[in-house]
Amino acid sequence: MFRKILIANRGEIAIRVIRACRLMGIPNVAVYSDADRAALHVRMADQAYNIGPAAPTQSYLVMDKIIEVAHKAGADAIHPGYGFLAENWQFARKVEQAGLTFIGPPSESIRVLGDKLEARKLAVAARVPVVPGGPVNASELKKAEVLAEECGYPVLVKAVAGGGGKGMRVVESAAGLEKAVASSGNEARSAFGDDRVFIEKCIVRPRHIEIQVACDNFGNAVYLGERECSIQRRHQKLVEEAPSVFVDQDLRARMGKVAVEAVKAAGYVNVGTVEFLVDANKDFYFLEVNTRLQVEHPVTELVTGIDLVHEQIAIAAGERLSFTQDDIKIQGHAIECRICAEDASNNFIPSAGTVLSYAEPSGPGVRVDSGIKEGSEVPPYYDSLVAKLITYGADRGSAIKRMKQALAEYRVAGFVTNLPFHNLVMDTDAFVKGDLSTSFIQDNYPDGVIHPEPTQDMLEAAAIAAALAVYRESKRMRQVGKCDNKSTGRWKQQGLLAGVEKLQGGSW
Amino acid sequence: MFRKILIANRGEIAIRVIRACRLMGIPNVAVYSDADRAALHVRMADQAYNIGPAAPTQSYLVMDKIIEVAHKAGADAIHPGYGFLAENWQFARKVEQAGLTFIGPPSESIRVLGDKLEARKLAVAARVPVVPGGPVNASELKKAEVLAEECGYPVLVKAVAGGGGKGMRVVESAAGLEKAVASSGNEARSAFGDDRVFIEKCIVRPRHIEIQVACDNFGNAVYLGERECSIQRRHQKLVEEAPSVFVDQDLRARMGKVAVEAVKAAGYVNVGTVEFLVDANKDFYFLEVNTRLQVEHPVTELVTGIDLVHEQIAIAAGERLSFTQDDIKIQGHAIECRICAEDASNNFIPSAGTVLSYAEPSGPGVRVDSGIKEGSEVPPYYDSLVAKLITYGADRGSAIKRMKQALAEYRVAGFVTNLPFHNLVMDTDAFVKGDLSTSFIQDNYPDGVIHPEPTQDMLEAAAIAAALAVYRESKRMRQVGKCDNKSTGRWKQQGLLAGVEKLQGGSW
Amino acid sequence: MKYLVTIEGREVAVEIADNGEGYNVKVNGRSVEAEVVGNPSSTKALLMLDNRSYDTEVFSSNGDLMVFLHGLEFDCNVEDERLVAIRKVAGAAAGGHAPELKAPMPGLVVKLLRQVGGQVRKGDPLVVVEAMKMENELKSPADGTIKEIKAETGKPVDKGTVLVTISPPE
Amino acid sequence: MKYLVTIEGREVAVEIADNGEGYNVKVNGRSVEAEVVGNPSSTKALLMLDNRSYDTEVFSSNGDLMVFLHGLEFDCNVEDERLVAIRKVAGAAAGGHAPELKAPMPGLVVKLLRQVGGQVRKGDPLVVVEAMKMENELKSPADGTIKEIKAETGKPVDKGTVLVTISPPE
Repeated sequence: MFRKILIANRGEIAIRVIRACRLMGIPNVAVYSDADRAALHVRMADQAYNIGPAAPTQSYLVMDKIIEVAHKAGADAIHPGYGFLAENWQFARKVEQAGLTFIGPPSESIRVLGDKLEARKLAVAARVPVVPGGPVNASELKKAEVLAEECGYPVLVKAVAGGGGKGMRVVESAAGLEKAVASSGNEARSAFGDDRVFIEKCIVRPRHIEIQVACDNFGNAVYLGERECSIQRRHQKLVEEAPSVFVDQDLRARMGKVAVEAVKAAGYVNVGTVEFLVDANKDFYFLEVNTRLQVEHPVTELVTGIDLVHEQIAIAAGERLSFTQDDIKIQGHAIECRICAEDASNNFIPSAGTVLSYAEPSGPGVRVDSGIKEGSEVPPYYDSLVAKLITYGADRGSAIKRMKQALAEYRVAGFVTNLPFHNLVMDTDAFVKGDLSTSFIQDNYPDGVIHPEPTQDMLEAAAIAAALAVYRESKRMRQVGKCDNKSTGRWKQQGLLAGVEKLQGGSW
Repeated sequence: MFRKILIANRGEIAIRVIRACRLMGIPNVAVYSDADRAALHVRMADQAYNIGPAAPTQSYLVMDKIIEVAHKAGADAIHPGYGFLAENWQFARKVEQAGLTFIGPPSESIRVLGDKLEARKLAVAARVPVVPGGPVNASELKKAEVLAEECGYPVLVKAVAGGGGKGMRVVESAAGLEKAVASSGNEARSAFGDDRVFIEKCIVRPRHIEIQVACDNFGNAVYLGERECSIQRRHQKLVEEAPSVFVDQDLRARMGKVAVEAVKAAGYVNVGTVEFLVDANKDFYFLEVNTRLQVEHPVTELVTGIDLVHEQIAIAAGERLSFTQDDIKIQGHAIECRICAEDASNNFIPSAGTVLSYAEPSGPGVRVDSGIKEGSEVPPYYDSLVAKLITYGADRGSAIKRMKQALAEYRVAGFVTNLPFHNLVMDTDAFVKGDLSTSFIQDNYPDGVIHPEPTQDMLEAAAIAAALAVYRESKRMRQVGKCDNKSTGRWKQQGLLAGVEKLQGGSW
Repeated sequence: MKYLVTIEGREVAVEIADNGEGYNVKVNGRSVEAEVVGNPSSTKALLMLDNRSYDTEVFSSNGDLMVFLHGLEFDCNVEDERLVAIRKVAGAAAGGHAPELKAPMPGLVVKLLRQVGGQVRKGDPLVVVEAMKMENELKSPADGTIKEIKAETGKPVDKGTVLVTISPPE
Repeated sequence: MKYLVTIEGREVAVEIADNGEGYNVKVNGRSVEAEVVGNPSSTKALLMLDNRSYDTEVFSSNGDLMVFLHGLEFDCNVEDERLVAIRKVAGAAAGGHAPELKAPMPGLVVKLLRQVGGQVRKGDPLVVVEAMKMENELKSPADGTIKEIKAETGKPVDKGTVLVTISPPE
């Protein structure tokens, strides 16, 4: 097993890996940017090294610096988390070349699967169903038209390079194709220096369903059921669950087998996720392979009882999978809400700030993977995800009810969160019925996300709380002398200072 | 379903029931004594009523007052939690007579099973194995001698009335019997007004293993596996787990069937627990039936996926069990540590105080059922249990490792806790091997519980933290003017005031 | 003491009298039995209203109060009767100040979409701020006329900086 | 500045110098690179010692400091070099004061088990206090001679009340 693991990440996922290290008795090393000096992952790690200024390009993305720290701290393995360098094959290769273990797949698997065209070729060769389509140069309009015709409208036009839905366009009919190809090509050229675009059949109102796989170095490969991640904004997931209401045992087995074939074809080792689009007829199409731990891995952990981060580390250390396909039983239902610093009612605009007050829900069926606590900073430089709230129940209904209860117990003050959005989703008929698609948000909140009006009862209680605070404070002030340290109007003081001052000055 | 449920309890169990009510959409009402005015269960409840002074006999034990509040608040059911009135058949009867539902078994079942002699008779009639023995009057020494001889020494002498091990004595040979019977009889007379004593065979180094059962009003009765609760002090459990390493599938089925027979014989409805002593030969002996929810119910919830409080409420509302015996599968392993305000290294002396700082562990496989948060009071009037930490893993080894990790993350300042004791247990060979018995603490810590010495590294870090605190504070004081509200030496101030002042004066 | 609380665009009249043990509270004229548990110097207080339990936390922010209650956040403006009277004489809007668009996060102002004097409706985009690698359209908090634009293109802004103020419609 | 920290019965010498960015710390003469993250007025501070992370919380309690670290609690007495010198001249015991038995919880003193002048060993029961419906034997915190018994039978005591003081053995 490893001597020491360096965690090349921040926030909740760094803490998730720290906990896995603790479980396995492996010392761990955190890294942090200047903005994260007091961050929770630094507090929880055994050791921590500063790796530069706040901007990711000067800290969390600086490969050589991270490898240098690994050497300095005596780490022999690096866990990349998700995001940042997690799917960067060059980083994985550098780690390998430095004589360290990259806790993830071989760099070559990352490279192949990270290239959309290569990954697609590989999938086709492994008889994995793919969305009809292909690449063209942005200038070859004729070729594009033929291709689009073959796929059948509506089609999707997107950059070959890059990812995450950048410059993606839906074209409803032949009339719109030229403009879409030109603009996608332009954007792709300026963003990636490669103006090739990919044209593919647009699957209408698809579900986003992904299969978790795990492969060891001995040729064992197992699928661990699916996750449904259809609720997205800006192509980023917000709510995930396992299992999917849409997937029966037969479909699960078929998708699972295909997923295993797909990763095997790429020489894949470690845990990974094969993403599919599934249409209303339960036909499924290969989307891509995420060659890392997913944000939403906890829902799979809860329904399978398997600790995926533990498994990642064990596989990377050369151990065999601790389970076979037959051992995998899906039990109960788990839902994850990504708690983000963003205002869902205002087009999901990100927020930032100091955590003035923080209380996590707890109790039966509730798991919180958080990157913050009271007093933490949410810096404006990184992803808006601050925590994940996961609930588990014997069935989907209980998991939803537990989520509602847990959301009501969750208190975050200091910046805007999407807690009210999740509350709204849990109350939305389509969600409760399991009627999901990647256009869930547009379909169900066509006028934008509008949080429900608070009840009159709540409004009055809040008004009374505010008035009482003022009343009690003014009374207190009248009783306080001019220069009395012990009972100086702290609340008033706070009223005059900014909210942040509160924590800096008085969080004892 | 019920219109509204009143919870006749406090602390973590009141909160556990509040959460179950939330899950089921049932409004809830808390009650509180003067000492619990600001308690967490009051904060979390929909409504709350004061029921009197701090002393339990003037608040949580006053049956009529509680029933009156139930009427006033419009509750139609009462959940008693555990302790206080939970196993008081007269309270259950009063609740029934008041036209309300007692969320628990019928008062008659409580009465029968609460009477040791009647319960034993019932068990014998139902062919449940019992420990050989019987009752005698304290004055009938001859009869006592014959009985003890029949049982075989060592024997146990205890009061027929009462419970919880009061006045219990082990007699190694005939020579010690007279004295033991006399003192037990005396104590029993002064405590319960009944000097009958019970003499029974003393099972040497037994394990305490109990079976969770659930019965509905339609004759369905199911056992939900066992819990091992051998680690006890003063006959109170400290660490519990499910399943027991000692129980195989065959023994589980045999004990389960016997447990179901035992409660059926008492006309039992609702969830309950049948306690057994199990000797080294895996022979088991009926101990008693706990006619209520157990403190340690979460371990069963984690390995079966069944929400026992939900089940309690549903059964009381006249619903059928939501599962059959065949549905019950034991998956994984769960351990519970009772977090108590007590000093294990000083003979488990209870502590009390204000929670100055509080941080719960979280993350995968960790559940916390807590009755406190930062700022809470732990009053000296009630049970020392303040929270329960429960971990879950695929196997016992992972559950233990998670527990160690979670214990390290748990921070409670303001009073002494038994967190270090639990840490010690998790590191004790006998525990790791599963070599448990009710004399675990005496056997493994014969010189009392001695917490391991901190490492030199930790001592030095703590010393540096203390010196730096003094250094920085003195520097700050030098910079501060004589009458400057904004930067008055708060830390110093706090140094002069008592610890409690800190929270009263400045917990913003 | 009588207070006028402006909360979520609505006005709630709250009257408070200390009765020694607790408070006699009238909300919009209706009597409520109120008890507050918690030190006056703490932001956290447990409010018992007719035996209903409300676990509240109140922060002060730029003269207004933020009330946290059951996971929801309410911005409140509290005026005592004296202030209300003065304001009414002056004919000013409730809440004591004109609606403002504030930066919800630190960022860079990249575009101003409207000009002073323009009519806007609640939800109209006014300013684009780049933050967290995204361009974010900030929207008008109220109907009215743009009174002042404090934001400048190309300038960084802190969280809470007032970017635009709006005069309510006559 | 040089400090002598008495912790868990051991003495640790800590020398601190502010270097502007962090602190140069020597512990028992050995140099340590130290960084403290957190406001001086807060009880909570993240301590980085040679890149090792220690999340600490320091409370003051009756003149001593309580340090919480990785779930453990340490009682510390901190003296600066001036105080140490004065004490050494006076020949007093380390830690600044005689060992004391304090009430760990509020309760009622029901029995005094020893008398002034008696020799005691660490762990010997000295006083019985009834609390939480149990009789609790409180034990001597140190070896020595009983100097003073402040507890009185039948009297209630608060948490932290000094019940007995011990003179260390010569």
